[in-house]
Amino acid sequence: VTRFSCPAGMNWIGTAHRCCEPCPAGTFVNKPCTSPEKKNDCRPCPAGTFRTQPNTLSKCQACYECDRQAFQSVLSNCSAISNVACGCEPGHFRVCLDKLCSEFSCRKCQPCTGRLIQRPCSEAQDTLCDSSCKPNFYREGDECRPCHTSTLDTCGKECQQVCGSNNDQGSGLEY
Amino acid sequence: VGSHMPILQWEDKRGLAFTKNNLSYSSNALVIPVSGDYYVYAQVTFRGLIENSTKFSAVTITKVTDSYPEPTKLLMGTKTVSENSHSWIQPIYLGAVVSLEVGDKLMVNVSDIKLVDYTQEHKTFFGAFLL
Amino acid sequence: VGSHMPILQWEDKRGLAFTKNNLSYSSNALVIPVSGDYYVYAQVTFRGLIENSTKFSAVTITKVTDSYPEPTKLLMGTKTVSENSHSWIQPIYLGAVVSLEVGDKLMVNVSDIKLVDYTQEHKTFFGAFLL
Amino acid sequence: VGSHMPILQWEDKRGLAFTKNNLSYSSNALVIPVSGDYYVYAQVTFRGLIENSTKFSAVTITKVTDSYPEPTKLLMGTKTVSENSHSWIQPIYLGAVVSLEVGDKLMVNVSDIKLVDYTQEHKTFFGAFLL
Repeated sequence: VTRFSCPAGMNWIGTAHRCCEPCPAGTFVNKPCTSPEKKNDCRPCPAGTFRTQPNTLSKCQACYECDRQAFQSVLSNCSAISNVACGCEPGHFRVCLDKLCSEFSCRKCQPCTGRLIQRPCSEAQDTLCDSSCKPNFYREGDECRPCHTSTLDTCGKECQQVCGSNNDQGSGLEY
Repeated sequence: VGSHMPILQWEDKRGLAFTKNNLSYSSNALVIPVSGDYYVYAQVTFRGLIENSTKFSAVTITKVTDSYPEPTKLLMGTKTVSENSHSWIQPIYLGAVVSLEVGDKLMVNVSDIKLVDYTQEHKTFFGAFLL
Repeated sequence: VGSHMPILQWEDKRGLAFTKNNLSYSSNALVIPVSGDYYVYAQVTFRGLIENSTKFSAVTITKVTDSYPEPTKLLMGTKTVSENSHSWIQPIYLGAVVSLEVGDKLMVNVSDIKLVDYTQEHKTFFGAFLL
Repeated sequence: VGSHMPILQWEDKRGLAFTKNNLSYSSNALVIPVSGDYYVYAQVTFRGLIENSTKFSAVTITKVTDSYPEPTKLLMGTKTVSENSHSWIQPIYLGAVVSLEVGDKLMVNVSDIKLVDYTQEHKTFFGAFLL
């Protein structure tokens, strides 16, 4: 029997020079079968390693780790049959570096200060803020500022349009 | 998984390229003729125009083996692009010793094949030798 | 001196990692079993967030020997960071032939350990082989 | 052509530098003593000041042979500079297996010799070994 003629469902093991059935997922070949009809001596993957598929390998794969310093979080721990899955900590969303998003960094969600939230921040994308300011907030450049922080001499045209009437009544509620 | 990244094709005969000692090249992969420890290396030169706004390039050397249905990432170089002038160019080199079995196949994957500078053989290359 | 830069710790058994031919790993160092010329190499992937404003990353392969009280810098890769987007990532690869004596220890130092991407074995690695 | 790029001079005896097995150094070149496949490598650390506005650095390993009147580029690393802070520094490493004939000469060319950091032997180096 040569390397290229193992029956279906069996793999060639070079060290043993024979075809053997694979070990199940989550294990590796500690000792190859002594004949094709016999089983390998399969051992569980040691802690920190895994095999997601049946295999005839002599080692398991090392688990990845999540990049905690870069605000990644563990979605699911590494097990004997699956690698760790990483996401972003609450308050952060993924910035994909490649098309597959196999490489990503976690970015802080924008707070939408003084605006309504059109779409909340999620694992996949940043918060989408409403373009207009909330009631009792006036626009200052790119920002929305609460009326009560304005004073008569700092309250420009935009501020007066929004806060002017409120200032008369002194409400300046904020929610 | 690295394997979904596009696989580069290589020239194995013309110019500086060569294969010997039964290390062969077929279907975009180097095929390992004898089990052992190999120093495996690759350099890919990436280049792009700033307006394409691709801000990242990556190269992976991947192993495919009969003993396992999924490819294994052996080596990976990943670099963000930071240039803000008209265009950018950057090489990523990878090299290390890996244990391989007869019949194993080595391939080079890249994050975006459109960014690879394949125009000159001395800028982008791939190889392995038995220790 | 490189020796004051933090020393990286390595996995030497699990996954792709292995040691053989008496080249052993202990106390964060590869220990040279027989005098001779070795090709020594390492890659460290650095990554960071722009606001951390660390603008520099460096990796050094250092030798410690009984015959001299101070570590010797063998190889060094240093690179400024220039990205201005949210985050950056860049590998530094080093490799060269050095003459070593039995008992010599090889270590990898980095400028800032918080910048090292240790999350995947194929991105940051270290090794040596006797010629 | 690479050959018109300035050629680096090297130290071949002092410090970490050495030559052996008849691989000799003369007139800025490593001279190949026996035909065969060699792993050839070099690292050049480039550094500069932003106002010099040199936005590009390149290193080439070139072969000169009696059998052909023009140098041959074997390996090349080219990288744009993107830093916008006061100064920048970046290493370019190259390494690959090439087939060489006895008497062939290997040289390292750079885009701009003023940008080369030659101050420390572990930052800029060049070598080869027979497989």
